[in-house]
Amino acid sequence: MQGVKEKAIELLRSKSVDRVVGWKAGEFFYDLTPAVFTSVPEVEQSFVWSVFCAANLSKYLIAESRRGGKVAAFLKPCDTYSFVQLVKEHRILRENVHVVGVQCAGMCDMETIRSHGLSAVTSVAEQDGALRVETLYGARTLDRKDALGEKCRTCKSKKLAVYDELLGEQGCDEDNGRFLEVARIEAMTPEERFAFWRGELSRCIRCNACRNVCPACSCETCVFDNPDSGLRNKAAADAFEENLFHIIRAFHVASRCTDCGECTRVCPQHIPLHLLNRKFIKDINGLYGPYQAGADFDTKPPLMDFTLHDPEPSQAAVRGGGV
Amino acid sequence: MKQIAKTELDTLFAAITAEQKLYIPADDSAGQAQFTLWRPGLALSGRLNTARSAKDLFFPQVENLVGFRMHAGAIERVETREEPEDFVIFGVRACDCRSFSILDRVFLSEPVDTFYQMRRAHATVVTLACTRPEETCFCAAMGVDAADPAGDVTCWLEDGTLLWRANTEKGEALTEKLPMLRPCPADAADAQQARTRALMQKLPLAKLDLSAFGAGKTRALFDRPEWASLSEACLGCGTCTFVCPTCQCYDVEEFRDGSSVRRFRCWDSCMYSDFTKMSAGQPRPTQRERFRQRFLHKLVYFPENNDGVFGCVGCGRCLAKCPIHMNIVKVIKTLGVTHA
Amino acid sequence: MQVNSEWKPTIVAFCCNWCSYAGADLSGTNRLSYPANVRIIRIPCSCRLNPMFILRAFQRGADGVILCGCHPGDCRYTTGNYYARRRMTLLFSMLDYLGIERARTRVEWVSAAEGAKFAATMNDFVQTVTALGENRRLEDLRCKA
Amino acid sequence: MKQDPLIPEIGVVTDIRTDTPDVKTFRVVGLDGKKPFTHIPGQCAMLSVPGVGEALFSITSSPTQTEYLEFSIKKCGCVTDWLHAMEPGRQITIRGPYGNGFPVDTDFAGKDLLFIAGGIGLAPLHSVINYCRHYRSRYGAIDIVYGSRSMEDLVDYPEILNEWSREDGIRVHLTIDREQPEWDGHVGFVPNYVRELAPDTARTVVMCGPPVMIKFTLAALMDLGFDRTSIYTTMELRMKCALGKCGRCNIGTKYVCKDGPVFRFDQLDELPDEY
Amino acid sequence: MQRIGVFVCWCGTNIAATVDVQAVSDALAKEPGVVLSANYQYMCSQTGQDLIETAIREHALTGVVICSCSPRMHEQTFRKTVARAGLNPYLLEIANIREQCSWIHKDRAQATEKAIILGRAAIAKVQLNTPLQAGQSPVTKRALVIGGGIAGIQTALDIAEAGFAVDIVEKQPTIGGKMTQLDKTFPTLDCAACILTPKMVDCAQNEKIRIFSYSEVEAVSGFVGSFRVTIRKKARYVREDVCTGCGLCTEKCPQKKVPNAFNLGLDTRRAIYIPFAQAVPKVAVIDADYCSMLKNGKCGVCAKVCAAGAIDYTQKDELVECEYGAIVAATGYNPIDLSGYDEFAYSRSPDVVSSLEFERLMNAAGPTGGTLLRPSDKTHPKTIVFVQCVGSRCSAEGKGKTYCSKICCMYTAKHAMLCREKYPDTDVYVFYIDVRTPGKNFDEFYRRAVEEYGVHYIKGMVGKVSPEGGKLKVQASDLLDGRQLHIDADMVVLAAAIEPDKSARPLATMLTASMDTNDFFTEAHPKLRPVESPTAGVFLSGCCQGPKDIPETVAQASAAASKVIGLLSKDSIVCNPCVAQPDELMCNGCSSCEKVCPYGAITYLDKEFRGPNRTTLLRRVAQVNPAVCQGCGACTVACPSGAMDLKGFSNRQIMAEVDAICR
Repeated sequence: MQGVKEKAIELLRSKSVDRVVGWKAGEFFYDLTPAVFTSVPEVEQSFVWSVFCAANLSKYLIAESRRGGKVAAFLKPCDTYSFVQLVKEHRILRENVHVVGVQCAGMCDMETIRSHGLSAVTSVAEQDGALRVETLYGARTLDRKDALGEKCRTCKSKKLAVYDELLGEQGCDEDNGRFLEVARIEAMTPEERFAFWRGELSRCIRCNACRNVCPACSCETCVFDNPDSGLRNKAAADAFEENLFHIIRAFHVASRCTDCGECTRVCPQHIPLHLLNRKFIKDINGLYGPYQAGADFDTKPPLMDFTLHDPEPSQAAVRGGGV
Repeated sequence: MKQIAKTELDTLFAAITAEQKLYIPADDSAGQAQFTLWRPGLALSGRLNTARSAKDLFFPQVENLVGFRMHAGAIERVETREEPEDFVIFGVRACDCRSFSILDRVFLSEPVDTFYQMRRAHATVVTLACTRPEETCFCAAMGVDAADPAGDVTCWLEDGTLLWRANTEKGEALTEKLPMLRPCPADAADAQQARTRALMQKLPLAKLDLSAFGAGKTRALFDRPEWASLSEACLGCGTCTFVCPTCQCYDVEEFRDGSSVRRFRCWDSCMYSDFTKMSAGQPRPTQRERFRQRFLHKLVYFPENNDGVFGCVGCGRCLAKCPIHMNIVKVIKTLGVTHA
Repeated sequence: MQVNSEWKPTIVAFCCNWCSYAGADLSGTNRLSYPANVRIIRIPCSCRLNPMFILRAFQRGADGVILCGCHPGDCRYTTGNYYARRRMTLLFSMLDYLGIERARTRVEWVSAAEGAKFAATMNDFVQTVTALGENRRLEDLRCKA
Repeated sequence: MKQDPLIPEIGVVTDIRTDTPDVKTFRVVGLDGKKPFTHIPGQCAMLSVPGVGEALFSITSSPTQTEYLEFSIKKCGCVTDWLHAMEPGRQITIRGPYGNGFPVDTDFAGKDLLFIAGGIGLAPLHSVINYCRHYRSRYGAIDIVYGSRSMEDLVDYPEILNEWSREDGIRVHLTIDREQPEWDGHVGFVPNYVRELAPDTARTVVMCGPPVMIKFTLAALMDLGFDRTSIYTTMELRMKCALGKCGRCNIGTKYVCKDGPVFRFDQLDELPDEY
Repeated sequence: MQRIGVFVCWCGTNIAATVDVQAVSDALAKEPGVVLSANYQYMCSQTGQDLIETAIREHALTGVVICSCSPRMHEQTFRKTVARAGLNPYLLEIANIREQCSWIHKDRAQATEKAIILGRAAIAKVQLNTPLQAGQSPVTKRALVIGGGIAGIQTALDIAEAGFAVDIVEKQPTIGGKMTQLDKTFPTLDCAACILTPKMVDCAQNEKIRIFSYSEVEAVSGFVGSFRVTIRKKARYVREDVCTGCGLCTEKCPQKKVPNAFNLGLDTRRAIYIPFAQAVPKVAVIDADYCSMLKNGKCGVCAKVCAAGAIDYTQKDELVECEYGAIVAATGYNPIDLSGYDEFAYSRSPDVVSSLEFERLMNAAGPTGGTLLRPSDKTHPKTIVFVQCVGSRCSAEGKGKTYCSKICCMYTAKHAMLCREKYPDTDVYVFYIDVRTPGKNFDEFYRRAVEEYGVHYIKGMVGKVSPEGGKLKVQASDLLDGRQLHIDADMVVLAAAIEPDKSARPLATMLTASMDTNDFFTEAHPKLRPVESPTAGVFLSGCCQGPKDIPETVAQASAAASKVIGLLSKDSIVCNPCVAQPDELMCNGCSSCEKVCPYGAITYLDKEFRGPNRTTLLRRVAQVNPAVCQGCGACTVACPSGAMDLKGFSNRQIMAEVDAICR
């Protein structure tokens, strides 16, 4: 996408905003860091828009929108849902944010590229829809889709939920089979499911990256950090402790999670945490009708709503699971 | 120097397992290498290094310290410590091996941490020289020779052959029990070492300049304004800390079930907002202070208290794993530029 | 019951103060028995039941957890059990998804007048959980030893 | 194998004395009825109530007290709440001693001493003062400036009144923040009182109290012409291990639990401002 | 550290027979924080309570656990006990070892073990109890009665009699309800109108009573002592304050073909009408569905003839908001819709009528002027068949109601008797399943019908009614004789089951009052609190709570009134202190709690907080109105950060109980 950096410069130069939240160049071509830019030279020097801008900038706006003045943020379609959800929860002050929507063709993920056995990668270049990956030990060409992060492979929508101005075209909802993996697990026997999740969750090191990156986990104090909650524990202890953490976390964000996929992207242990959130989303869609958190500013989240004839818990597995 | 064909690794591992526990880097279900208890059929990972560092085997994420049973006003102390079996940890890279000496400086200095000491005593460290470093590696800058790691035994994997050199008594003792290792020329690894060293020089971070850091640099670095921008995107998670082979901050917590209490130690992170929180206040109130603490500790405080040794081994895990790609290299490069 | 006569599961029953807790009292008044390993915790309304409590119970060694509340439409607080119904539906589905036996968790609507239903429900639930055996998938190992 | 330093011993609380509405003094012995360990004035110990928590407290009793250890503890938080509700005879856990302590036998020897304390800040000084009283001949004149919010908040008031004040060569200067009907002593904040007293700048100063008091008293002492190298204080930060390993209590390169808690102000000046 | 006292009650042998109370008190004595553990025969007795009081004082207890009967039984008693000893009454927990232990378990060892565990849980909880202060909230000294039938009228009159203001909301244009449509009343056969209309007039004339006729309750908020009710006064297009009730308009209105609802559609009325002669208020109302002026803007006759100038075609529904201290539901009943009862040919023959229609046909003010005529051909019926239990006492799977409608046996006897008295030449058959006559002079009344008036009572069910050649062929079985009967009847009267008025369900939702599956309001206790709803400040009067005859209705109406009077005579009421409380430091201001609060008790405030490094942060935080919060706890679970907690049932308290139970 052309024009992202230029837009940042234009916004700052015209003084229509005081700050711009974007991505800053790193040591390599891929290690971009979310950053706040306050001057045109800063942007010219280190602002980057590339296929490695996977980070969801919405959560930073909780603080940035309260810092005084106007802040511009570049939000990809998936990020806009988090943004709307946070505005809805009164976390982001909408009036202080200028949302520049940026259409997106999916972001590459270095861990995914490495998972193809590529190491010491020195550059990645787009070439006729494919990616040319140069490493210290030779070069290889990857299909673009093979380099995408999980969240982009199963992108739910290219439609921006909100923007003040848009770079690129407004897109529409996509079906990239984001529930297929959930359905695959649902189809397992309980023993297989248990084994699957034990295998995945036992790798958890309780680094809290999933929680701290999650836009829905924006609590002032997390229950797991609060000594009075009775749940405080920072240790990834035997068996159930990490299950408890992830179940409670998934439940706390249920019906507020926009499925932005950041939890899985940042997990250093490659735990497919999105499969927990997506299970809730799939169940909610199946049991209470389709709902996309952050798609609009007014709909009540399904867990804060009810109808007189909701299915009974005993029917949950049958109807929600859809096995 | 000894050797064994790579195809016979299983025999070697089986022989070690016959004597004691053996941990090797093996791929987990997500395709990342992790130190895993060897069992027949478990293959050595082809990855450069494990996702979690080797410190886990000496300083586990959670360990019980002691238990208490409460009886109406009286306390009974319950021993929970278990003496570990001897174990071999195979395939430790040079950087991680260096991290043990850093951890030793913390845990084996007076008063000695006997839990750590015990595990160290029971372990035989078999290192494996690197041949294909990652772009994130900067061990050379930290004075580590990836081609010649330390450890009780040093190994090189070269053209289908594993070269084996015992460095210590412990290493010799292990070697003696492994008759399948056959003698080979002492210079068998030289060629590989030369290649690796050359390769290390070509890495993007090979020339990392650390001259601005080390003992005595607190005043020069503490109030640098760059801390604010460096830390502004930091999520305050513990990823860097937990994958770091030298981070060793811990917390002591208790688990109670009404009548008995178990006191355990678990990893903690100086990046966490509650790390230094007290009822009276918080000496490191924002992420800026916490972030500064972590990097100054590795780059200034630790060297100052430990003969100039940096608290970083250049393994590059934090470069690969930080959710927002902020890391020690960026800190070094940013603060390494002195103001005009 | 033929299953393992020695072992008795620990059952935690969360009961709404206004209906099921009174229903439990009524089953007591009518001397309708159910196993002694059912232990009731009084909550003001089924909507007070935080999923945390259920997980905590399992973590601490409960083998089955049941929530009893007012029949939908009869909530003392009008809407509480409707929220509880959605929460529990999703939670149970998630537990199922994680491979935790669904039969260890249950929601039953029992009114203050349904002493017999309360006892019958508890008898049935205990039987079900007994058949499943000890809860191992959600227990925190630190509680043992 | 040697006992790990993180693993505490069981102690018995044999006596609990109520000093002020929110300070109590706890007498602790080991299970064998003897003093759990020997210490230097200014050192601390980790006390814990299993299931509630562990916390670091300065040892109030003097090393010269051979029977037991004493801790004056202000009620503020989980562990202290629990201790305050405790009855004599109950058991707790104890490990220590920790920290460097005051240089009572080196730097202090032969010096005229000025102790300045505010509120519960008297607790760590109490040990030093009684040590100096015990080895009275080794030290010069001793002046004690002690202030608190009110008369009721003066810790160890009877001991101060009946023992310290009556001893030759010891002068006690008490002050309280606000007038009180039964009080005929000095009224005012400690820093101002120190200015009024204008002590001899050759004295070695030992100071402990709330941060505000420390800040202003230090300024007063500087104005009076004191040297920072002769002023000592003792610090408190969050601690878990007390062994210099858990990584919490460092200020720059120094660990309060191991390198402190006693610092000279010139030493503190060397450290980054993070406390 | 807490100082907890444990008191184990024997409850005579109720507990002690199956639970080893000594073992329980010994075991609980060892629990952390317990400084005293005692047991006694009857803790609730004076001696028992004294024991507790003394112990609290002597041992300076900070918490009390009583292992006894259900807290639903004696929690209040013991709270008072504890309070008398100077301890906050909420520092008490009760372990239910009777209803939920000794009474259900036979094995002494098991029951004892369970009692210990329940005691332990209570101890674990009481460790975390905090003193709670019940707040006070003022009482608005005005009551609202919803429904102006005999129940509502009686309740309103009694409340007004005690000197309190009371409003009646009646959805019909007149108060009076079903009783106005009745002819005679059993068992005395006095005229319904004669005894009812004076009461209606009393209502109209009582200055403490305001009548909102042709009005409905639109919304209810608030809580006991201060309900806020929005009343919709439907447009009647006639100015109530001006209309004299002369009735001229109702004679001149050209639209004559409007089914007369008062006579159940058995005759017609005009588009502008006064329901009946004794209506209160006696004010005309325009039926907008039929008025051509309102529909097409053409006509205006009524306005022309009205000397008072009361007609106002532009009138709109009006919303009135009032405050009340108490609300009485008196929404009454209706006969069920019989159109589904095809076997009785109700829809096919006008001569098959419901009992209420029969009342109108017998009534002097009815469509036939009191002469019993068949609706089809206006002839005197010679053979009349009464069918009882139509839609009552049905199986759960069937289309009717499972309950007995209670009044049908008696009014059918009345109808049969009146028929025979007025028209001795008629044959009257009554088909019944059982005849239920438990009431003062009821059975005598029924026996007179059979014995003196010669009504044919036949135990059996009518299988089919077929209209054939002006007759109704009734097929029935006589269960006593075991034979099939075929009766050629001129008229069939169906004793339709009665059901709660359709307005009751939405009203219950507004009032947060609970209902049973039949939509009857649930009483707070079926025996001991029969006129109160479980929702504080909401009372029940008449058939909305269950089928009743007139004397019972009036009795209940007066009972409800006395409860209301009791409430209104207080200046303030004590609130439930177990309410939600947010921890502002943890609150995200996300509004999750507000979304699930059924009482609107949660609001938000932008508040300044101290941030790191001497900064100030403005944060949106939740505030709970403790007088409005009822303590359900829905918000505590909706809150993701755990900032919202419930006093008396806090997260930590419940988890402590869980831990103690699972230990």
